[in-house]
Amino acid sequence: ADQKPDFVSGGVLKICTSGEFPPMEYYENPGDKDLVGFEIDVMDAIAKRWGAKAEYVVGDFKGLLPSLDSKRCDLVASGIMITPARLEKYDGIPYFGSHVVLVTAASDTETKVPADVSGKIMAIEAGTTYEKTVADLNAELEAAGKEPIQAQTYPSASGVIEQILVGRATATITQDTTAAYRMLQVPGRLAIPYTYEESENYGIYLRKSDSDRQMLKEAIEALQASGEMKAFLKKWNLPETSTDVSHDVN
Amino acid sequence: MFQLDLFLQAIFSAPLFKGALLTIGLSLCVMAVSLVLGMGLGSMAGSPRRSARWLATLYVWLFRGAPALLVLLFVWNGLPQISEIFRAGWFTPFFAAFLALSLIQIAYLAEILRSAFAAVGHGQREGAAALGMHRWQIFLVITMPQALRIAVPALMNEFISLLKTTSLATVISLKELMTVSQFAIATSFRFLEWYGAALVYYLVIVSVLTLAQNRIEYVLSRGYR
Amino acid sequence: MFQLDLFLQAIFSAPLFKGALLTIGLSLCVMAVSLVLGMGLGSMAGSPRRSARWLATLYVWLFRGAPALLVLLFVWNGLPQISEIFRAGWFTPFFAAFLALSLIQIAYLAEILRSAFAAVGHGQREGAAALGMHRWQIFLVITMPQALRIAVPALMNEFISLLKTTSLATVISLKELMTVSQFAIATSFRFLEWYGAALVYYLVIVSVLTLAQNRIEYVLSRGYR
Amino acid sequence: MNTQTAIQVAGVNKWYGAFQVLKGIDLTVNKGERIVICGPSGSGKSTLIRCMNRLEVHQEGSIIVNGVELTSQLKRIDRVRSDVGMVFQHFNLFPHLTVLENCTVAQRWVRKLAKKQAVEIAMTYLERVHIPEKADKYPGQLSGGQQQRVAIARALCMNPSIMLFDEPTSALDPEMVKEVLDTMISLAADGMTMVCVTHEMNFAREVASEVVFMDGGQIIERNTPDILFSAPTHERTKRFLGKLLH
Amino acid sequence: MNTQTAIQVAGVNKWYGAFQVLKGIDLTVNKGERIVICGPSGSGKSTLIRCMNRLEVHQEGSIIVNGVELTSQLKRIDRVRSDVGMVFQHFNLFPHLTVLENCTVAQRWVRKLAKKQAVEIAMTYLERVHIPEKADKYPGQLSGGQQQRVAIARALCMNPSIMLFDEPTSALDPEMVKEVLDTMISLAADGMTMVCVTHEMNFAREVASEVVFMDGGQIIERNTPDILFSAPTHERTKRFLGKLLH
Ligand SMILES: Nc1ncnc2c1ncn2[C@@H]1O[C@H](COP(=O)(O)OP(=O)(O)OP(=O)(O)O)[C@@H](O)[C@H]1O
Ligand SMILES: Nc1ncnc2c1ncn2[C@@H]1O[C@H](COP(=O)(O)OP(=O)(O)OP(=O)(O)O)[C@@H](O)[C@H]1O
Ligand SMILES: [Mg+2]
Ligand SMILES: [Mg+2]
Repeated sequence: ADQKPDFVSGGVLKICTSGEFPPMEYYENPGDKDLVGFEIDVMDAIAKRWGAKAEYVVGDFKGLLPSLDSKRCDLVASGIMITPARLEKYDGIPYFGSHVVLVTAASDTETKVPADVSGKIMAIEAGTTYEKTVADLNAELEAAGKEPIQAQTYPSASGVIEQILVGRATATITQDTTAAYRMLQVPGRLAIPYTYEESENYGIYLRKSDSDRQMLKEAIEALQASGEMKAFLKKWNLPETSTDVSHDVN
Repeated sequence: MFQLDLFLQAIFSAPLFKGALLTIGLSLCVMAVSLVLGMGLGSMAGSPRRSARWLATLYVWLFRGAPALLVLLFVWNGLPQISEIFRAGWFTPFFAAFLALSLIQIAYLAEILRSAFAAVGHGQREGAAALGMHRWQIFLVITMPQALRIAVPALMNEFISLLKTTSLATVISLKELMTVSQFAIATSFRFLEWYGAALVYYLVIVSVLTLAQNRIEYVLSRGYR
Repeated sequence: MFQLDLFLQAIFSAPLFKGALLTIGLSLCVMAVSLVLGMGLGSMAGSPRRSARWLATLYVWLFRGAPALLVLLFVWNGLPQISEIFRAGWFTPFFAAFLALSLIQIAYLAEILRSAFAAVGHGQREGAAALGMHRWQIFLVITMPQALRIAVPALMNEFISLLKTTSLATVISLKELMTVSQFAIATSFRFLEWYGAALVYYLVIVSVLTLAQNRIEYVLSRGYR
Repeated sequence: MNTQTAIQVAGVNKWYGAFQVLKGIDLTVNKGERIVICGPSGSGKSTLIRCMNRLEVHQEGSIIVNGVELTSQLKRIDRVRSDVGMVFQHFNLFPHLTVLENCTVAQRWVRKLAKKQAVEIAMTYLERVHIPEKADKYPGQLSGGQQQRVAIARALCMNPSIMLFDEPTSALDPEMVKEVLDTMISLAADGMTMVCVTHEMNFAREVASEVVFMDGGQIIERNTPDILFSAPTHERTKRFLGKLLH
Repeated sequence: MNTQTAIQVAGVNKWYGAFQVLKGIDLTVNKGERIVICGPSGSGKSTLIRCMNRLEVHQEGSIIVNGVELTSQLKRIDRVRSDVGMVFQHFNLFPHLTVLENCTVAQRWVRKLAKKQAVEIAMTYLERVHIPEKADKYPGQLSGGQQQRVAIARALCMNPSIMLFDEPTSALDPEMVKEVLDTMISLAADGMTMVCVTHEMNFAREVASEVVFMDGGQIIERNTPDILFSAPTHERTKRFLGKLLH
């Protein structure tokens, strides 16, 4: 077997997660005991490599990283973004690149790029940066003398997708993970005609320790190499290039 | 901690003001329509015909029972799946919210009005009937003013509740008062200032309504002092 | 599209059931306390003392005006900053929600009861007073039963509204009926099944309440048929 | 049926639950007649008079008023009622309207009179019952006798051809009884048909063309006042009239 | 003040807004006296009698009942009221209680009697006014006269030492008037103090120790019935009594 970090003792690997980010990690039904999701599969596999069993500590998203300090858990995996600010206090390994995508109805053959939504309705989740994305696009459309997009905001991600299924909204902007998940749930009814350039990286955090970080990185790379990672991506309907990201920071 | 300038800025910001206008406009429309139809339903509930009573009871049961959120979602997401016409341009979020909230409000108002009508003694209706007045004349001139006197505070309760309930319409993308402040807080994290501003708006609206209520009660209770 | 087994599973799932229990429990506690205190406030509003009337009016204005969300947040996040005692273990989310919702409910019920008391004619109070009955005896035995007959439908309206309003307590981490179903939907995307299940719960609760209301109205209106 | 018949009550039975309040009532009132109904408390006088404009529904028998049979058809009933005035035992004034409004509301809505005209008619009758100065007061601000007078004025304002009075002088003092009596005599002279429940025997003697004595939901005896008062046939009537202290 | 004085009204003035309804009323009622108050409708009779147990508040003057002055102190007023019975002109029965409950509720709450005892007393009085069979009915199911009798029974159940009657026989037929009159005579014989507003002159003649004639908020004349009826001093009294048809 591989080398394993010190904290994997007693055959248990404790992982903090928020458990409410499908398809990365979530409960399939309320009251379920076990989490499921892409990231859960990945963490289970890593634990297995280290000859341990993954144990999930579910908590509020904002309190996840501090849980490392209090040693309530040893890893944080919760679709959490790798940012320089966080890396100052903790070690983190990016392993998943998420893109912003345009989602339309599968039957819609006209909408290819965001600008095609001009004059039509776009549903977006309230309080997200996508609102700004649409506002910028509208400025461009206006400059080009086209009709602006009519943005409707909804309080939840699921509410947004519902608008496309209802046939009211032409498109929405969301993360590819969310889109993948919803496409899994309503097969054949949604499509992703356009993927934005910029991406953000999700990763796994741990307490600062060069050796532990190294071992975690190796474990991830091993999964990638063995093809297990690809199998998980396929299982969760995620783009198969998602995990093709650099595992080093800066 | 509490920044007065931010608070004032919030109060006078265009989105909050627009949100307030939306809240007031929507509530007024819903209330106006519900009062008329609730009155109809309320007197149906006191009708001698069993089928009419039964229908009224069923309606009240269903729409007092169904949470506003679900009715809103049903109207906004469900109706377009039932018929083509609800996908047209006129079926705006405002109209959908108006429809959904009216359906509910009618049920609540009907209950209040039913009991207020019942509280007006038989003698009043008999007195008017003996003068040859028709049913709807009796209703309009004799029963209703006396019933309203009793019902106004409860009706105003429902109006004020409605003001608050419109905030649920955020699920169908309507940006009213409370939604606007919550969005503002999500980005700025200034709880106190934005919620404070929203509170000021609500209190001002409710003050106006309370004054109106006092006035109406005063006028309607002239014969009872 | 609609999957019956999922729907049944949702209905019989433990979290939804627990959520419903929470909703019912919280609403019952709030309603019980508010009825008693609302009655006090309602009769204060009809008191001959100007200061009492003024105080009652102020209370009603403030707590009908303030949105439930803000009162909840104030009680849960604000009170612990004001005094040490609200940081203790007994100050649970349930208790905070109970406190906040009661503060509001009292205002609404007081208004309803005030007008119901006023609707009972002077003659009744005079008749009882002339028999030597004390003020609170008159209130308890003569005025209240007659006022309740008029007020019950409006009171039940407020009770049912309260059931729905408890869902706001999600902001202070209480997982009641509607919150549970919304969480379930966020992950499972099964709108119809989960909202359907929640609707069934609400309708069952409201059915029970409606039956209770009918019964109470029947008993209280015995002398008026 | 004779066109001279104003009210024809035939074989009317009425029950409140199991309690039979009217038992086979037959009574014909011709146009211009003044019938006084008397009898002990609870004998069904109010019920009978209230059946005559269908404020109460009778279960058996027929009641025909001004040639129209009273059934559940609202149209017909409204037609009958607009020509039949009623003064209630409990007055049934509208507490939210002033005395003047009480007297004008039906004139305006039913007779469709102009406001000015309605007010003028109302004031005439209010003067006749001596309370023009209370026109702008509300019923709750009046004494019992004043309320009763408003009730009388309100009914007369509608200019009905038939008047039903249910103890119209019960709350009045002797002076006012005399006034109301005079008013009714002049109405009688104008040919108005009247049915009046009252225990003012002097009143019956002066105004009534016939007196009907009721007991236990039945009409025991019917005759001209002179004969009924001086020589009642039935034992029950004798006993009742014997209690008259006058 | 004499201990023999039951009610002493001295210099009482009362206004409704600008309208003065009582003008300098002075009236002393000794224990065991039966005072009849009569006068035209609207003269202030009901108002005066209602002031005597402070259902109305007088603005000037003093009213002393059973040695207790009526002020705004609730404790005192309750004490006075529990010993003063009242029959209202509009009955004021409790519509949500049965006839029996109407008669027992105050006995149970004020006199603190056991249920059985209260019911027994109530039934005694209901029998006396001839409606024991209506005990389980609600006031809304009674005829006007039956309601009035319940109101009388309800007041008597409290076993008061003073009774205030406001037109207690207005809705009654002659037979019942006689019954109620007999009841009151026997109460009078037991030494009960009574103040009674009525226009039953025979009643006044048989029961009253004194008759008070009111008009326009003033006491015009006060005397024994014999003298007042046969030889009234004032012009106004003469005119009023002259209208008596009897
Ligand atoms: N709603 C009702 N339910 C049951 N019984 C009733 C109802 N209304 C009246 N009654 C009964 O019917 C009988 C007749 O009542 P009605 O009012 O006609 O009497 P009345 O002759 O007018 O008496 P009074 O002279 O006292 O007014 C009474 O015994 C009364 O108790
Ligand atoms: N609440 C009130 N506001 C204004 N005026 C009132 C009010 N109550 C009574 N009045 C007036 O006071 C006067 C006296 O009323 P009261 O009831 O004492 O008369 P009453 O002598 O009992 O007459 P009745 O024989 O008709 O019952 C009446 O003119 C009446 O209009
Ligand atoms: Mg009667
Ligand atoms: Mg009076």
